[in-house]
Amino acid sequence: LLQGTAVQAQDTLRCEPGETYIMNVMVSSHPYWVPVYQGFKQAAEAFGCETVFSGTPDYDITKQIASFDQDLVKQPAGILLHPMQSDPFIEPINRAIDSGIQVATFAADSPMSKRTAYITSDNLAEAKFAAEEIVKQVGDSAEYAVLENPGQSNHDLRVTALISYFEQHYPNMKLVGRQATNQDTTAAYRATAAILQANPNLKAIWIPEAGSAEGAVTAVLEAKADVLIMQADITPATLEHIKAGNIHMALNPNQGMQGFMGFMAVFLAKHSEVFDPFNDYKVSGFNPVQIPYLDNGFSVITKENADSFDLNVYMEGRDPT
Amino acid sequence: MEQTLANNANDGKATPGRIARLFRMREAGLIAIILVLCVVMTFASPYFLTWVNIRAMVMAFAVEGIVVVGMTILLISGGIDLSVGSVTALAMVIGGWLFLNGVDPWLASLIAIAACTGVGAIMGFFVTRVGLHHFIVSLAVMVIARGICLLATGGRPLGLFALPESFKFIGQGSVGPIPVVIIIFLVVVVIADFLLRRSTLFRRVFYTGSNERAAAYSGIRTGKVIFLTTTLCSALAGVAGVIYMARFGSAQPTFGLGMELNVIAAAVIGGASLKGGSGTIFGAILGCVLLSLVSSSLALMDVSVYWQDIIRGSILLTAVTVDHYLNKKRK
Amino acid sequence: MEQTLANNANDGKATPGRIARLFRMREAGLIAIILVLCVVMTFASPYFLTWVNIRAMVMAFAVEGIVVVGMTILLISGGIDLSVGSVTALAMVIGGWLFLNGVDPWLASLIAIAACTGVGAIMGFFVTRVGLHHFIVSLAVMVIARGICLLATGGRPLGLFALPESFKFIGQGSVGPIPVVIIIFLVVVVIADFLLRRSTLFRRVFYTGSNERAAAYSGIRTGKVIFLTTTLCSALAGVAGVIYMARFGSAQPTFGLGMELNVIAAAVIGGASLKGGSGTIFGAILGCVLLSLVSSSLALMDVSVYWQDIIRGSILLTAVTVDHYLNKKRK
Amino acid sequence: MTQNEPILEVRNVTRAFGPVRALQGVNLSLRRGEIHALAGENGAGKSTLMNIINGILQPDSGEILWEGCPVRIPSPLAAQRLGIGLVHQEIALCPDISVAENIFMMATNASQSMFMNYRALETRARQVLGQMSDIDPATLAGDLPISAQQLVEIAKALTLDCKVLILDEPTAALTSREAEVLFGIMRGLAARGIAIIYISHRMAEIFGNCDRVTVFRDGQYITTFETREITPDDVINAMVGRVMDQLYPPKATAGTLAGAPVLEVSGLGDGRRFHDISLTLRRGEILGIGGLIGAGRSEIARGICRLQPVVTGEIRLNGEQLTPRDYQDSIAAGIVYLSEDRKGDGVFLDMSIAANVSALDIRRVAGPAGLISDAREMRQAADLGQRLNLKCGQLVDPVSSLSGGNQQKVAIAKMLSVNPRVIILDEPTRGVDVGAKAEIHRILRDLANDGVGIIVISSEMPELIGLCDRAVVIREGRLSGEVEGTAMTEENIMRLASVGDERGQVA
Ligand SMILES: Nc1ncnc2c1ncn2[C@@H]1O[C@H](COP(=O)(O)OP(=O)(O)OP(=O)(O)O)[C@@H](O)[C@H]1O
Ligand SMILES: Nc1ncnc2c1ncn2[C@@H]1O[C@H](COP(=O)(O)OP(=O)(O)OP(=O)(O)O)[C@@H](O)[C@H]1O
Ligand SMILES: [Mg+2]
Ligand SMILES: [Mg+2]
Repeated sequence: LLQGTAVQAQDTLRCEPGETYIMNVMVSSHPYWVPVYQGFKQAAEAFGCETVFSGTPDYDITKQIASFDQDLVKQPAGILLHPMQSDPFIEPINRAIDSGIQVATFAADSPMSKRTAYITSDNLAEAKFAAEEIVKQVGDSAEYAVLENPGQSNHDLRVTALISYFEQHYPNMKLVGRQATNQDTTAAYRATAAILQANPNLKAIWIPEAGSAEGAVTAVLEAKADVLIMQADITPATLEHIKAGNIHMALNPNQGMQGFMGFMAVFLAKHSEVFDPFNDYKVSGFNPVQIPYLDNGFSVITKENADSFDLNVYMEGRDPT
Repeated sequence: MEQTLANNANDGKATPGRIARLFRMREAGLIAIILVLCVVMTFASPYFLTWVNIRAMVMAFAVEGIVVVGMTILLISGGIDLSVGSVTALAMVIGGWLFLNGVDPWLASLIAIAACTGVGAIMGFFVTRVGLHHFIVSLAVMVIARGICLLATGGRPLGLFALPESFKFIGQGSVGPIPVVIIIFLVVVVIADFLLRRSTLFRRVFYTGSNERAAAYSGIRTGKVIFLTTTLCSALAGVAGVIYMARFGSAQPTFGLGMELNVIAAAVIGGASLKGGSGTIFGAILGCVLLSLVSSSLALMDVSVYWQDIIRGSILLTAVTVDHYLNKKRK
Repeated sequence: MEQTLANNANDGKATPGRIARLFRMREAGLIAIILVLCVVMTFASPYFLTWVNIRAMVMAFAVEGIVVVGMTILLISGGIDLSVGSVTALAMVIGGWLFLNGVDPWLASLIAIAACTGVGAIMGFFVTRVGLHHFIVSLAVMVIARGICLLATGGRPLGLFALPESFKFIGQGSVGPIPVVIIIFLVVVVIADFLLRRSTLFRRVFYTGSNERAAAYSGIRTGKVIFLTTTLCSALAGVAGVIYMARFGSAQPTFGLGMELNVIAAAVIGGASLKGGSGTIFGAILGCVLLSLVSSSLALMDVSVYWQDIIRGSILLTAVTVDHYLNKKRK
Repeated sequence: MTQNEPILEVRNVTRAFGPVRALQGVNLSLRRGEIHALAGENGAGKSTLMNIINGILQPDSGEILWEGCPVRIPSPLAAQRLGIGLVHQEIALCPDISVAENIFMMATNASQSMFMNYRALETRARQVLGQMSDIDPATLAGDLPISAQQLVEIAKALTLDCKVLILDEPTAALTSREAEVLFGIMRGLAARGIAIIYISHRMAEIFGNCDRVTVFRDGQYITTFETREITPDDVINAMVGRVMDQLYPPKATAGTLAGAPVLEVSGLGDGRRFHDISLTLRRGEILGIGGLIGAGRSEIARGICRLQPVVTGEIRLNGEQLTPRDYQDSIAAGIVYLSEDRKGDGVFLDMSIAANVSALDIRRVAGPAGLISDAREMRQAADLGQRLNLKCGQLVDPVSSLSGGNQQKVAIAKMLSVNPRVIILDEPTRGVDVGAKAEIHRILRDLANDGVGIIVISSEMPELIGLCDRAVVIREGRLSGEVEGTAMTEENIMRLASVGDERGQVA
């Protein structure tokens, strides 16, 4: 009997020839997507499916919607989508699902649409971890600063969650600088230099993305200040700074898991006949595969494990497309 | 040597036929380029010539096209506006914020457009009264308007899912197979194109942009003209913002970053001169079509993202070069 | 009464004294505004008037300032370049890529700068030979150069931590208390300012920008002049890219997004005209100082991010307005 | 109201530009139906006053009376409403717009109708232009040569339904033929009761057409004459403050003319506008080129110095063949050209006077290290300015602050700054006052005597005849004849210019 189900599963959970899954993103040249797409592909290969990487190179919602619409023209089996904004994608996602194309979201969500799943990092968990680590390193009554990128939700969340976590749990932590640097290295350099001037007692700085971290670490080194730098995400340059001890630690989402589970979510939604959950899906007519939220987790990058996080090394011999 | 009037009136060559005129049009080169691209794409991709794809391509520039109309008129008058992206976002944020605070969405939209018009008027004031250059004034306003958007929303997008269907209709509805957005766009374009070619008021825009002093000597209040075109451009950005709001059901404070370059590029590809005095709405819209066509085609063909920018830039450069030669030759 | 020349030659007033000249300088207004801001900041923050802070403020614009020099010269000749941000990134990526592939960093830098110069030459070709406008050509090149950066790196930043100390010195080292970056910047500025005021070659840049036709009728090869200024601007962007590479020890393909607006703004604040024919290096650098001063001050005072843009834009607008009135009055 | 009551009166108007007092209490009184000339040296304040009457500038003090009542004219629009039309000294057309629209810009602006009627516009434009020339109303104004643009400017003013028409040096770029047409139109308008202010430096035009003449000197009102009662010498005397005895310098003697040729042009053609042009310019000679507007004279000149391409022909300078690639080479060889389009090609309006004068060869004011020396640059401008009697504030002031005639002097100073071997001047004394004109003529003659080759293109017949030793005439891009000595008469030149010479050369 056991063997029988396995065979059955193997027969059903396999792609038809030509069955294609698309991963659609904004700012498609951003390196963040690279390991995500690798995970997406690995999962797809396991089930004999084809994949396409699509989206718009621009930071432009209309262009992303246009590229999503064009994906639909090709009638893929499903789309793993990073919606640049949640609400504008409600109508396109619903239209896709109504026409039989499955959609799951990752890293950013469109919760009011009919998408079947949402895979992401838990930014709150990242912020909490960062906060605890800062306290561990500099004590629970120190001055700290943050750089931010207003308008991008995951970056916003990483910053606001850390601030409110401190307010709740470590009221003696004092926020002395809060500057918008919008992922711009030179802007981050300028802002950090000024913060360092205004706050000689600054002990720690939390940066929600890597572009700003590169500028901030340059400013800290130039000022020869003794400030603990914590960042989210990673680039080769900040990785080197971690190895050199200039940046204390980076929290990096598990992009591979995000892509892999993203594929699984779309694929399972497409092949939902293997599910028969205990609910009203048959009567109400929704897809039995419903995953409101799936955490892909994050890695902690320190001096010790940094060698494993060189994206260029990882990508050697792999096809980025 | 001198021709008399009688001679001329009987001279058939003086008024060329309609078809000949079409070929002589400034836009003929651009149309040719677009047609060539379309033919290539039709063979390259089976999806290209589908209604859904065409609809997606037009939808991609329809709302921005309204801003392009305003920008073209402003460029003709000799100005430029870098703030259009921020002002579009401002309209969305103001409209959305008012709606969330209980104002009727139609009224909220009107107020938002009025506010954007006000922003344009302020820019017009600094340009015509104070005497600053459009570039620097609109750059400052671009930063300020973005700041207001961030301040009003705390940097977070406003969810406007609750907008009534009747309002969302202008952004999401269709009349038959044609989306309302495209209809609005076409109406704006046709009216603007007609006015710019035919109305005495808008001809003054050309005069002012071509030679401000000559226009002033002819009794044209050039300050007023520039004030109006500056205001009109912001007002149309406001209209676009409201339509975006209805279309997306949300208001993002960072919306429209970098829109200005896109919009100016479309107008310039379509023949508008940055020195003022020339340009057409029709050409500018063809510029939009070309840009959107290229972007869509690259996506449709699954061209690697890392190649897309290179190809896009090269096509842009090729297109303006070809267009330039075609026009030069015709002269 | 009109003075005749005979009067003039003997008239002591014809060559005003050095101090009087200082007050009459185009830049006097800007200097006054900057001084006022400095005084205010000195009272507002105890950290403002420290060497470390001043050093940080200068460091913040020093490398970009090199690009501003190129842009100012280009603006004077009547051109504009939107591609400087991309070209800066291109220099970083080319230099970094070569270094990672075993080329000596100094040689790699030279090649990177040469490549950027080549990009400028291509733009110059399209502008002077084909006859396209700087705006559209540099827009296309901005996209293409960014594309090359992405293609060469696969979109991933290059980590250049392994650069030898001797090379990093140009970006991170100091001679006494003065960072090398600032020294390079000052050398470029002083040379450029001097040449622009005194050299016969650069005087032609002014003639060309002031009235291209009249320049051609004065025997100036205006095409060559514009070609050179276009190329020089890209070359200086390349130099800036190499310094950034040494300074940040990395090469981001997305570096310098939006840099063009900053750079042009600095030049325009400093008195460069977008119509060509006027502008000074000194003024443009004062423009950089003003922009950097405002940004730093806002950060130093920890002004809320949501207010910063509004304040920044308003100060910018106020500064150019005040400067404009001060200059008008002096006239 | 009687015919003699002034329609427009200017009383005690002053106006200063910074330290320059352009007008110091001037008066002018204009009767209905009269053609009233305004004369004065360059920089006397004529254009300034006209700009005040037209609402472009505001007076510092003084008053303007319109039909006996004081009025304020805040803008050109207000002037237009009163019925004042102005043809500017500096051509101001919209280059990207058709000639027809340019002509009717003012009417379009004032009209109540919402929409353009292009057909009517073109027909009417053709009508107005047809009296003077065959310019196609559909061409863009920017594509026309400067002389045709001047005609459009005049046409523009003629369409106005005005009571006072001001013409500020309208004939500066016109040949006598077009000018005569214009005078005919002016007389017709005057007969209908329209008052005309006519500004010109050409005495013949003033005495041939105007009823009265008012003279300004250095921004001051001097006097008003009835032209019937005086001679040109009286006007000149009032303008300059002394009697100018001789207008043209003596011509070259037969002996000098026997010398070697300086410049030889043979078979020059651009395949388009001019063909098979052969000229010889002898040492010590001033050669004139005559012809109608659009004959191609300017293009020949530009062809000679490679400001535009040529396809056939060769040039010899002092016997040596010359193959310049472009104008810079030509300048290096010593051949320079003064353009007829002063504002477009001649001067850098925003740049200082000194920088304008040095533009042709900036290295001349550079020191040993190749660096520009301000002192040298100033000295150069001061020297040349003094020679040409340039009136200006300071040499660092922009050229835009100069009067039209003084701008022309700057353009000429620029030519002279390089010590050329051959100078080709296209309408050199456009807008230059009588005194300065004589001075320029004298300088040209001195240069010729020193061995510099001089070619003068002029539409002003007396200048051509008075200054040049010999003149060739161009008709439709080809040499149509040559006149010399006593055969240099207006009739001969006009005949060659318009119908060609059936009997062969008028030698
Ligand atoms: N914008 C200005 N700025 C400074 N000075 C000016 C300006 N416009 C005119 N002037 C000066 O005013 C004086 C009178 O100039 P105006 O143009 O009225 O002379 P004009 O009589 O028309 O001379 P022309 O015969 O050369 O045309 C001149 O000295 C001139 O330099
Ligand atoms: N009335 C006109 N309408 C249109 N084009 C004209 C007219 N007159 C001249 N042109 C154009 O001008 C050019 C020739 O002018 P050009 O200046 O060389 O002649 P010119 O003999 O020097 O006349 P001018 O004495 O006015 O300078 C030609 O391209 C001709 O087509
Ligand atoms: Mg004058
Ligand atoms: Mg001519």
